[in-house]
Amino acid sequence: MKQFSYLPALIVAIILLTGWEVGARIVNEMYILPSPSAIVQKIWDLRDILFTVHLPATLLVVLIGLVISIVLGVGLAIMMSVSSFAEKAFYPLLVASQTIPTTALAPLFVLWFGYSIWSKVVVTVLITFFPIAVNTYDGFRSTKKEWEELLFTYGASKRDIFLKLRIPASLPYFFSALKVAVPMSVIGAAIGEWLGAQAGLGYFSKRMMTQLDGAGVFAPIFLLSLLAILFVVIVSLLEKKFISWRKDL
Amino acid sequence: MKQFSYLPALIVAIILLTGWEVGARIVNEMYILPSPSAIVQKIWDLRDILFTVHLPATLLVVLIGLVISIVLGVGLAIMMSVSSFAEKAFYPLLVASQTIPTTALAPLFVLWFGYSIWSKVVVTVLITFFPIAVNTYDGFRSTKKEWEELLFTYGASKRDIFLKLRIPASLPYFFSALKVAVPMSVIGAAIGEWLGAQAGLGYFSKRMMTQLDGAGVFAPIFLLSLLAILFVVIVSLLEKKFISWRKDL
Amino acid sequence: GCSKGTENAEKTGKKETKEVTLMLDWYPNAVHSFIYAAIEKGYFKEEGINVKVQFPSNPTDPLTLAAAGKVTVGLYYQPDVIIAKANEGIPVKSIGAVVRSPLNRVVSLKDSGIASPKDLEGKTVGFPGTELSKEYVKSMVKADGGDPNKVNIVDVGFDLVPALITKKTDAVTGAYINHEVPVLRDKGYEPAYFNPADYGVPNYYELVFVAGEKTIKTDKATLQAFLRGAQKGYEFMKKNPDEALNILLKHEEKASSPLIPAVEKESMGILLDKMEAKDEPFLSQTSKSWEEQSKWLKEKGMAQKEVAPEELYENLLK
Amino acid sequence: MSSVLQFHNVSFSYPEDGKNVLEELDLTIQKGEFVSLVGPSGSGKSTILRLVTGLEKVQQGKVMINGESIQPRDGAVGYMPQQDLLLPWRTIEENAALPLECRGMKQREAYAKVREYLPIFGLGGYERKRPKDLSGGMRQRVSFLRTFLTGADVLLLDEPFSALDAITKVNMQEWLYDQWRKWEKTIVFITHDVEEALFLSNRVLVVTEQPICFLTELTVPLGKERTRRDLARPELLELKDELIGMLKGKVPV
Amino acid sequence: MSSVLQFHNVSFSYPEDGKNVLEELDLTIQKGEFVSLVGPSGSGKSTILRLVTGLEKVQQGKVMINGESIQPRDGAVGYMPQQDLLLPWRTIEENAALPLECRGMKQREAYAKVREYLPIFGLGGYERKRPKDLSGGMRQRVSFLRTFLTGADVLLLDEPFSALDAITKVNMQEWLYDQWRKWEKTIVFITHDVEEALFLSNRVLVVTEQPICFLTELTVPLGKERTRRDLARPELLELKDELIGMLKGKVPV
Ligand SMILES: Nc1ncnc2c1ncn2[C@@H]1O[C@H](COP(=O)(O)OP(=O)(O)OP(=O)(O)O)[C@@H](O)[C@H]1O
Ligand SMILES: Nc1ncnc2c1ncn2[C@@H]1O[C@H](COP(=O)(O)OP(=O)(O)OP(=O)(O)O)[C@@H](O)[C@H]1O
Ligand SMILES: [Mg+2]
Ligand SMILES: [Mg+2]
Repeated sequence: MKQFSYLPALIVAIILLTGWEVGARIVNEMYILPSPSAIVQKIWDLRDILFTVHLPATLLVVLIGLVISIVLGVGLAIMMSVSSFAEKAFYPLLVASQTIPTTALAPLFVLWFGYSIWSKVVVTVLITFFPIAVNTYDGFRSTKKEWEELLFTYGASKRDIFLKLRIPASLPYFFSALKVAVPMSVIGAAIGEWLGAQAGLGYFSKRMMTQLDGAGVFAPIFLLSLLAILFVVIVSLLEKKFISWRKDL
Repeated sequence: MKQFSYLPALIVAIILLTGWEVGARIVNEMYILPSPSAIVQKIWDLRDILFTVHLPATLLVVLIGLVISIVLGVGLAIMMSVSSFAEKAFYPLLVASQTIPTTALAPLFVLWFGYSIWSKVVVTVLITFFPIAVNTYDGFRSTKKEWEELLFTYGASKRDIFLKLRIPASLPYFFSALKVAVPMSVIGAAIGEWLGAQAGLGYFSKRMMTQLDGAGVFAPIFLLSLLAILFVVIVSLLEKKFISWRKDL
Repeated sequence: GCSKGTENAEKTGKKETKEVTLMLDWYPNAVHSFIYAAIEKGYFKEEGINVKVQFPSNPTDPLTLAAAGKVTVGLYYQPDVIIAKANEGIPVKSIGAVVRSPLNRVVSLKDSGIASPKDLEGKTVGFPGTELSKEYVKSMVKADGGDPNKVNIVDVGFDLVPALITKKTDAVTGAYINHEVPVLRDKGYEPAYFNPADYGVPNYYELVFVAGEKTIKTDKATLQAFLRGAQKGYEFMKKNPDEALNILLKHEEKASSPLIPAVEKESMGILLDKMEAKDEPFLSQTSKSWEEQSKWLKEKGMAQKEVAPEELYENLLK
Repeated sequence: MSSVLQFHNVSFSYPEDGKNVLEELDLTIQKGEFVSLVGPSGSGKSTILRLVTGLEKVQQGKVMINGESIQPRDGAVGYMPQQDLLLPWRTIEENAALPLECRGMKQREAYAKVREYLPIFGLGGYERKRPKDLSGGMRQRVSFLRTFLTGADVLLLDEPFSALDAITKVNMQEWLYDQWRKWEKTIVFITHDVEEALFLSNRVLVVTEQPICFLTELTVPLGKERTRRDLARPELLELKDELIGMLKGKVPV
Repeated sequence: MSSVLQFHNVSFSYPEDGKNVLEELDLTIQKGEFVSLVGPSGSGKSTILRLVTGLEKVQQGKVMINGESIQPRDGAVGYMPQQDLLLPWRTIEENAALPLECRGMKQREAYAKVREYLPIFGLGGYERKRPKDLSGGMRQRVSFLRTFLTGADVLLLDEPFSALDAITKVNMQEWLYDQWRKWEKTIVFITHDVEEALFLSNRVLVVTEQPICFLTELTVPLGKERTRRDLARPELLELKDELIGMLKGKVPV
């Protein structure tokens, strides 16, 4: 990744925002197109309920979902990298499963799990499981055959090869996967909340929609984006720390 | 990508399907968990309306969405690879935009575009635009500096370098992007339809949901998956044809 | 999560309180005042239950989740209960009628010039996803001498008012005389509407409490307790409509979904008339009503078969 | 003999690090010469070639070809880089035709011209193959043909054989020597292989100082008719030792 | 001198293509010898080493070390592959400690042992650096130290210097020769570089047939005390020509 100066991006972002603000003031129908300033104002007005009720609810879904995805995804990746039968059995299914519009199944999860947190966690897991499993698995496979052979000649056990070779080699892949999965997990949580929830930013946004409160619709979406950005930043920092040996970092 | 034998995957798939069928018959509440056989039966029963009305409607959304995404995505990629200002201005925004839960904005698109095809096309484009733009751009950047320099010494113009170097070099990236974007476009179309439509597989699924017809919910989802698979196969064939020069194909 | 605060704060009962989840038909409004009053006044607690209120994300959730046992009680519409039972065999029963006549209206904006159902020909009508409201529109257009196939009907989910005022649809059905209509007025639009009952649709219970058959079998006592609590809430609401309304308004204020007091007040007036009738107290249901509906729906082809009233409702409070 | 390539008082530094790579360098190469450039890694050999191609611009002094200043991208010299840099999506003939296409020749014409030369370069019958189907030596030959087809009289070869195995390398060296004699081009050749330099060149230029202010020059006492055996002559062995000595002094261990 | 490594009547083919790479090969290497293995690309040199390491299994015959049959993965030999294959996420000391760790030594002990040897191998002060921060020659030395730390008496080196530039290569050759004399290991060394083979070895084994039924053997007429100058002796030049001749005959152009 090249190092960018962020100034031009900032300028364009400001131009876009200004355009939006002006456009919104011209259209002047807040429930169709709220202005950015109105959205910020709304976040401030609703800060209490947003930050103490809905943000924590979503955060919980995202965290539980991510943890489950990571456990299952990495687990499956390990299984596939250890057993060639598991690889042959699951990899094609995993890829094929990506064509299933899982979000369309979400209403069923509501039937199964009710409006509890689990219907949302399932959507989140279904969305984020795939990139984590596949990327981590590709990471395990990325170890050069020559490395493995070399370790074999040193008398290394399968466990040695796994611990000393596959795991470190797969870390960069794992982190890339995480950086993709994190925004997806936020989106998944929002969709899930949207389809059946009693709290959460996605739920709140939907509710504001029925009240014709345009700024209220956008305010939680804005927070969702911030949440995703925050998570990505955290992952990037962890990445920097753990794979500083990479040439390109 | 390794070459897999598909037998183990087939076996696991059959086991899963059988388990589902048996499970569904035990639960015996079709609106909660329809059995695969009931779903297939449903597709057959509804073949007329599914294949003549809803499938074409979704197909249209997917195709229009993909074409727009490709045009805009490749266009932006070209812009960024030609102008370093455009690159600095748009690339960070593009990446940041991925954290916006666009699907959560979908109800607003309905307000903006009505129940016409465009509200769904917008969702599809928003979902698929990013992978196409970023991957194609990475493809353009993937040309070795040495290649460019060599062509310079041959007296090549910027146009030559673009046509003879960047475009062919970016093709593999473009096709990978397409393979990611295609299932996403189907999912996007389904989400869009689900939020407001008069036809389409997503709409149909939702309607069946309100009628508590479990098999009817799954039938169009099954077709959506088939649609995605079909598209991926088409893209793979095109890929084989166009980038047969790759060592690993 | 709106009921969380109250429920936790008052967990002082000596005996084991039973958790009951109630899923409303929509977001809270005047029609739900008696429930919030019962919670606030501790009527449910007296019955040894603890009621948690949920709002549906999908119009059909109160029925399906009650059937699947994911909520104890749901608020739903009588004709839709019959259709779900007849066509899909969904295991639910009605356990009490809450609103005894239709609130549902076909609403348009006055300046669109729709005076009767016939005028809907060639127009777009939004419906909230429940199959029945769609069929009602068709049946009304037909009864008025129009061609139902010329009406373009689209699913707008819960966003009835937005669809109407952004002109995405010319009219909406599923809108309530006691909610959407006053809300439109409040926002400065002049609504025009007509009543299904005027176009051949027989009287029906707009809202009933539904519970899954399994719940009815295994948890009858809890349901009875719930109904008793609801009854007490209703009595309170009847006597102190303003206070009951205030409880609701305050509750919604806290959830940042403030209701418009004037609207809800108007609504309350309309509602109180419809929640009990002569000889038919609050929550009571008559076999006749279920039979008639079932027959009419079968006649109109909306239900695949007639269903016996015993399979449709049960009066748990004798 | 007339001078084809001249450096007059050339100084150059990469803007990124600032310190001079070349400093007031003078250098003349005659028409038809085969000159090798040897020196430690990072000493600036490639930089010299890049200045001639116009890929880098001199900051002081002049680089002249046939008495005229270098214009960037005028295709006056043929540059052959270290890796073969064949485009994987192009067939052999399409790859070889690249410089012709870049000069604006029609594709059809260009391919026809390429096909004339393919057999001469030992590539007959391979026109439709892709680079991945060729051996390292053959790819180097395609790369050389491509450089040749630039039509330039001066060919700059930057370690063209360093990636080849020893035996293929020997074969390619003999082949290149034959080509040079046949086409009478002027060749500047960078290598790390001392034997290669001695076997191929008229003159060997050695980088002994950094920044480069001058190049130590060794003339190879062999005529045009030479064989590998000649490298075993005492005077050449001595030259070789001298060369290795010069280079070893410069290499940090 | 006793024989350390023996091939008795060994035949081998890769299951994937079936045709024999080795056919009834007999080979004996004595303790303390430095033996080079040269031959055309693809002729089976690496295969011979892989059989000794146990990475491939003989299909007929026996490979013996110190009179015992090879057991896979018993770490009886130290194998140094062509690329340095250092793990990029490990520091120099962690890389060098790999064979010790794989034999079950505690990390702390292993690092301590590595640190003893780092200065001897000219790597003092680099223990905490990562491979990316080292030059090619230094990485080769880490790789050699790692091979050395397997503790094996027989070291198998597969083209260890082929990726180095000429000058670094010369330095590494001299360094390796010193190491061999110092530690008195038995070394089998694959190379494509004829001079390298002659400079380093007691014996050069040349692959002249495919499949390999026997290896043509050339003894290098030099003692332990040798310098690069010795390569210029007439008998060595003759040997070199003979060697190149043998190899060239085998290489398809
Ligand atoms: N693009 C560049 N930007 C900045 N510095 C450079 C660049 N290219 C080369 N250098 C520096 O200029 C000096 C000379 O580099 P050059 O590539 O000419 O050396 P060389 O003699 O060709 O080395 P080698 O034998 O390794 O190819 C080196 O110190 C190098 O680090
Ligand atoms: N894993 C393998 N599977 C199948 N065939 C192989 C494998 N490895 C090598 N071969 C084949 O065995 C033969 C000998 O290969 P080997 O690697 O031993 O040659 P080499 O002499 O080391 O060549 P080089 O000098 O290029 O390294 C070749 O024909 C090669 O194609
Ligand atoms: Mg160079
Ligand atoms: Mg080999």
